Amino acid sequence: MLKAADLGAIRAIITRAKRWDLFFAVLGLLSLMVGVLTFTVLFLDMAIQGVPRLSLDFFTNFPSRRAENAGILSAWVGTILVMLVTALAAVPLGVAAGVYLEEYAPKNWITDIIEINISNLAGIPSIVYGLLALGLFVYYFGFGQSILSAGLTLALLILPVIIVATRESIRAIPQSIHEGSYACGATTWQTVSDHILPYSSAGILTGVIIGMARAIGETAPIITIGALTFIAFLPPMPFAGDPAAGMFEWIFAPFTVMPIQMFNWTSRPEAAFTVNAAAAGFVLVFMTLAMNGLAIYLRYHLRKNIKW
Amino acid sequence: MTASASLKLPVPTGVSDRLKRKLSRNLKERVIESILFAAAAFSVFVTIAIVWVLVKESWAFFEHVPVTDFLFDTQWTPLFDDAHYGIMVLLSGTLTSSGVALVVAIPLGTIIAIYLSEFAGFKLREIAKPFLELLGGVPTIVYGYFALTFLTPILQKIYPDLPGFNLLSAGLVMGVMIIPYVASLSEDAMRAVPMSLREGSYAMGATRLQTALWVVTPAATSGIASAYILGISRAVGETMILAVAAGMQPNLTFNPAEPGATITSYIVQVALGDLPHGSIGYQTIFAAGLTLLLMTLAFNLLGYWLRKRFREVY
Amino acid sequence: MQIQTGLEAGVEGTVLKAEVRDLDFHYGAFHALKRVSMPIYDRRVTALIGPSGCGKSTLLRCFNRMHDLYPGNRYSGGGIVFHPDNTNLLAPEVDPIEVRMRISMVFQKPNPFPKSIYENVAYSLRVRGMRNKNELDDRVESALKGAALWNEVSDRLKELGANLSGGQQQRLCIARALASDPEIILFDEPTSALDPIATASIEELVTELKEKVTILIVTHNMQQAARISDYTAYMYLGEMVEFGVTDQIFIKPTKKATEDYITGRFG
Amino acid sequence: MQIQTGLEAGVEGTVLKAEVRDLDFHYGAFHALKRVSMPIYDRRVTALIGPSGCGKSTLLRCFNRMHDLYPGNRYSGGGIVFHPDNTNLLAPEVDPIEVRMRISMVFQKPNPFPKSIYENVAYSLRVRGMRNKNELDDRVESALKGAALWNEVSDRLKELGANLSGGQQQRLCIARALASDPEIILFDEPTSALDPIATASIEELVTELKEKVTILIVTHNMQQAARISDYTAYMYLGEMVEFGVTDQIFIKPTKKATEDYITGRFG
Amino acid sequence: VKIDGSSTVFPITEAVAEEFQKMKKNAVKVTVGISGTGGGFKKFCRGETDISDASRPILKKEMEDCAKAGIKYVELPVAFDALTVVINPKNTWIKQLTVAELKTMWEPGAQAKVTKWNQVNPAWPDAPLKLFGPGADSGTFDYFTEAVNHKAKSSRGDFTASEDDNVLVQGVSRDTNALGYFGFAYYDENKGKLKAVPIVNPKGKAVTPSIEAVMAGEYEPLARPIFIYVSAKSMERAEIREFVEFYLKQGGKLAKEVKYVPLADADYKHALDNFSKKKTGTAFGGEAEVGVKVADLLKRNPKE
Ligand SMILES: Nc1ncnc2c1ncn2[C@@H]1O[C@H](COP(=O)(O)OP(=O)(O)OP(=O)(O)O)[C@@H](O)[C@H]1O
Ligand SMILES: Nc1ncnc2c1ncn2[C@@H]1O[C@H](COP(=O)(O)OP(=O)(O)OP(=O)(O)O)[C@@H](O)[C@H]1O
Ligand SMILES: [Mg+2]
Ligand SMILES: [Mg+2]
Repeated sequence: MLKAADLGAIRAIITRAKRWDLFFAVLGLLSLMVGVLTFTVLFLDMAIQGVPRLSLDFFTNFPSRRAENAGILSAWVGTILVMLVTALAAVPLGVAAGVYLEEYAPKNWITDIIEINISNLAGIPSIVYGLLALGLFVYYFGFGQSILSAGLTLALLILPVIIVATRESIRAIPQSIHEGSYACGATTWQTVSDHILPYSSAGILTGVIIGMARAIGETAPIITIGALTFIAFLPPMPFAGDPAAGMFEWIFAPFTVMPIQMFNWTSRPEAAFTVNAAAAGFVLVFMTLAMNGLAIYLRYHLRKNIKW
Repeated sequence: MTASASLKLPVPTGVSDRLKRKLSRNLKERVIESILFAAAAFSVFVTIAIVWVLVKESWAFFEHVPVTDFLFDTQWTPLFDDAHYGIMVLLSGTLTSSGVALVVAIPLGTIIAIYLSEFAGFKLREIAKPFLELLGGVPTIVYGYFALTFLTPILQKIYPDLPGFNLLSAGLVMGVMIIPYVASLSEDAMRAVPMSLREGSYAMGATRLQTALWVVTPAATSGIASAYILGISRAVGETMILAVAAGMQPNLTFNPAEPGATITSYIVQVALGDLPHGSIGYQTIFAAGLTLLLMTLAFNLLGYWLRKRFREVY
Repeated sequence: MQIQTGLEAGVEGTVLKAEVRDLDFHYGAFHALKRVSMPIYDRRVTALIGPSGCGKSTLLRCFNRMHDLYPGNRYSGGGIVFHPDNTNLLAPEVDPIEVRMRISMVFQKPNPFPKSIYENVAYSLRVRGMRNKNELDDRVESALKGAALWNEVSDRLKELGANLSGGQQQRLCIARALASDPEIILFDEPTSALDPIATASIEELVTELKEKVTILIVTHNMQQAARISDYTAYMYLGEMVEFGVTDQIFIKPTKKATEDYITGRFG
Repeated sequence: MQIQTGLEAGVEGTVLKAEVRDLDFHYGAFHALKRVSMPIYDRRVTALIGPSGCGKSTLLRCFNRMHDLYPGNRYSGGGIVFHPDNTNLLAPEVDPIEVRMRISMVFQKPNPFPKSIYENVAYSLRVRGMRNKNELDDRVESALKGAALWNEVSDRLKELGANLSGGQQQRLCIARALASDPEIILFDEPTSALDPIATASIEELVTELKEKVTILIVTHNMQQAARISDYTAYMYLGEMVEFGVTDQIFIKPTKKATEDYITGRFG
Repeated sequence: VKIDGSSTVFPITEAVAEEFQKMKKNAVKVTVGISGTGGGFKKFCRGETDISDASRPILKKEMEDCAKAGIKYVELPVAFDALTVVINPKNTWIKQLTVAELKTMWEPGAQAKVTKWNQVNPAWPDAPLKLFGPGADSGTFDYFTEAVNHKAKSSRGDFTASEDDNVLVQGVSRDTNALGYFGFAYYDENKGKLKAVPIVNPKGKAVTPSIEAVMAGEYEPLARPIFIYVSAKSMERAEIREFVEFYLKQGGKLAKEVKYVPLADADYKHALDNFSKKKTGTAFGGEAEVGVKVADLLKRNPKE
């Protein structure tokens, strides 16, 4: 039984321990602030420089040697198209790989290699992907410096992110749902297509968006495959123009993207281009922000209908 | 029919039609499985392709430059008249800048992870995490200029001898950029630790901090290790921040207050430069790329080993 | 194992639906079922009792080949003979999917799919390729009626299954299992996550269901076994200790071990 | 609730360690405990029984303020008076950490920390700021002895706690709870995840422990309650239906509801 | 019209492309990339581009590649780039520099030895010497080393290098003890932050870089011509011919607008003449040269 003296000692220990608790809570908040403040400063800095430059013209003009006429039309269209290719390539591939590893893969050395390999791919520097893409897509497959090459390069880059996100969200589905489905007589594929994919779609989508948010700002690999910097026309619209463009002609079109445009502008001598770069950077960060916002929205609202 | 009688019978070997495997269904399942397997195996193909491209080009390089020079020379001047190919020089830049970045990212990332998972309320966590992830989504070139034009001048006020280009400020900014990777993944790992362990600790009279440091963190070791490894890989592979802010001066130093070049910044530099392709100077980027690949490979294998070794035991 | 001698007397007029014969099962290196044998009588309720970890769930899950889902599990001897096909359910040539279509299962924790109530029940029909809307509607309705849930949910079929109460969810899972007209339904502690009132409704349902379908139920709760089952099997450490008519097992077990367990001297 | 009249007779020479008085508890809007009252006698085993969801765990977890860990939980009336301090454990000014240092808990599923066996037991001492190696060694040893685990693990103290078998893990958790000399130990279905042999060893241990410490145990298993407890409380739907000396509760309960439950007519 | 190559030539080509497209009402599509001179030639010699921007003449290796692929080309100088040596405005001790002094600072032997200003000239202060310059992979670097150290790519290695001249501007403008060199356009835009050093030309006259001085041929030896290479095969296409002609007619004006130094009018005419005669090959023979007059270049008989 505790004596009064013991109780006093224990109280002293508790008080001391709680002081550390408080200290750490403050430390944690401060650390969080480092991240948050850096982002805020960065964002404000860019906004202050760039926002006054934003106008409708900035979005509808092609690049120009005159900073005040220069716009990001080809860049944002290029970015969106490249992202489209990236998503179209990476999502099916990544989701299929994730599903295989979670639902089908037997536990053997082949699976082990694939697993190590995927976590390894996630750590390969983006510039190395650029080198690969240059050799493989641009030359070996002969896609040239096209939207297709760029999209595929970024797809490779975000493939591990999507695979991991897919696996994580599949793992979040309780085993009891799997068993419930199999117990109804469903085949593996029926289980996957009727349950696994629908229920994990929110998580997969979040992963895709986070991956895309990373890809959208990538400069180095796109530079190595040779994105253009001056391009004053848009890729052909499907079936438009004369002679009519094919459905997919645009994927072989030359292109530029936002980060490349920024990169080019920051290296120009005229100060006015720096402002353009800041404005483009602002638009780019805003796009990322919007994508992240979308991810959060999806996380909340798609999961609303999923309860176990 | 009596149970005891029937139970002595052997198990029949025939299979009734209604229970037999259905060929068409099996075939469809097999085809789908093969397609999915191909998707998973594709990642292996990508790795092989990367290695193939890098090795093919480096091969020509190593025909001209002995591997020993590459590994042990203390100068990196491949594009100069008096060419030296000591990868150590670039490696030192890479290691120093990554070191600085990790000194920022690992403690801050871990503290943030612990804070979010063990201290912060649900609301704060749900707001803070996506916000942190934004830090990972900012184009790195923006960070580069931030380091050069914002952070370096501030650092120079504190430390006047600091050159305008240095590994320090690039490394610090890189560290901030990596925080979300470390924090977010570590936090996931910590939240995966079952509540029962936390309850066990609190039931002993532990405080939040004691629970976090003595129970949750050790239980999440393997997840945290993966987060660190990913952070390290990111730091080692980061390109644009260093290309802009670190000075691109091949410099065999481990002093972050000096300018330096890293493997990645060297690769973009040359990829954009005026060198003739196929020249030795140009092939250096593949040799450098291969070095980088081997490095990240080593880190990731280490991570894999750590995960196996410290697999969560709860 | 010895089949209790008094058994034959109690089973006049009953037909065998399945027989477990000398079944061995391994989880990796762990020998979870050791030469287990028991009969399953058609349209009767058979209860599996025994202390935790004795292998009740393991045995139950052999019936619908649930163990096939996980690597390392091995049916390592003997088999389960299914009647009237006279086929060993565990034979490799047997399609586990066909088995599961004929032998349904209800789990310990209600596990409705995060779909509408209607879709939950319709699912076991859809996997059988049924597409006809009217037929689906009819079958869903009759399954829900069979699970004594129709009155409560007929006007909210589009709602999520998860919005039901625990007992309703479990009845929904029973409806799902019933929808495809199975020959056997397996229950693995179906009421252990439920409150007493919901438990009572499930027990009542089980008693009604045995008119149409054979039932195998695992339970921790001996009172429950006594209330609802016709036959009871007592397992211990992976072995079948005793099988018999429920009343006899509870009143006059032949084995000392069974008696100890039932009287609460141990377990 | 009514304290059974026969009670006083059976408790001569016993001392009150704590009293639950008109306790109300809410999970958010859900009223989980409704004006619950009961005494806890010093160095006796008190068992809490009742059907699933009746609030046994909820009541138990009030004793060491576990509910404080989750937002939305509310001690909404009454309290738990702790003797001899004569303080209400649930008062906001009482430090939950201090409460937990004096009232230990053992959980349903063994939850050893991912540390060595030694560190698992030493943990509750380290939390109290004990750093002296010799003293720690002594206290760890005596706690492991108290939990009847010392013989099995004395030569492998550096091994991970998770490497032990389930029953050993649970005894490790008991040793952990014992190490800091608590005044009350709370057990929440400590054997429900264990096999019968491990269960028997834990039960034996509980019986030994009551020489030194007050024990409050939740169990689903009425046989277990009957075997090990001195007092039994029967709860139903958040209310305390009946409290009394165990033998009396099991042989001659005053309430019809209790009798129904105990005889298995329901639950 | 597909153009790729040096980032130094990019601003002029971009300006020309912009105006040309405007004139053609977007009927002709022109793209300009910046893969660097080397990257540009690689694509050019594979037949992927019509025109290659180059900040240096084509080199032997690249000539071989082109020959192998059967690509013939016309070499056309389009403007000058004046390498400007800059110092911090607070630097009071430098009034002019000779090539010899630059050599003392930049030669390979200076590495780690010449680290103070007074080691170059005892009259200068005992302050650290901080050097900035473009990366060793750039044409600018090649030209500067050739002009100052008389051997391309021969330079000390311990200076701060950057591909991005703005980065160099930042560096020099922040450090009183700094000296750097880069293209004239960057100096011109940052006149407030930097000071250009007059360079003593071979005739002994200190010349401050300016458009006039370069055009007059006085800013020596640091003014270099920059080129475009036009594929002979592409020249069969009318829009390419039109584009190049437009380039040579309007290029001078546009070059000035983007802060480059135009050639003399006569040289543009001469170039146009060479172009219409399809004089394929290079006037350099696969090696860089310093200090040649453009007019002379254009008169040479190109080799392939
Ligand atoms: N997936 C598995 N891998 C290895 N061993 C297992 C696995 N599942 C169960 N076991 C072991 O097999 C034995 C029988 O388990 P089973 O789940 O059949 O018991 P049970 O009688 O259903 O118990 P309970 O009443 O607790 O559900 C136990 O010792 C258990 O530890
Ligand atoms: N965190 C929670 N939030 C909301 N309701 C809860 C929570 N935990 C328990 N409940 C509800 O409180 C009631 C009492 O739960 P409690 O866990 O105390 O029951 P129990 O008697 O321990 O049951 P069991 O025998 O199943 O462990 C139940 O109806 C349960 O659904
Ligand atoms: Mg079970
Ligand atoms: Mg409980």
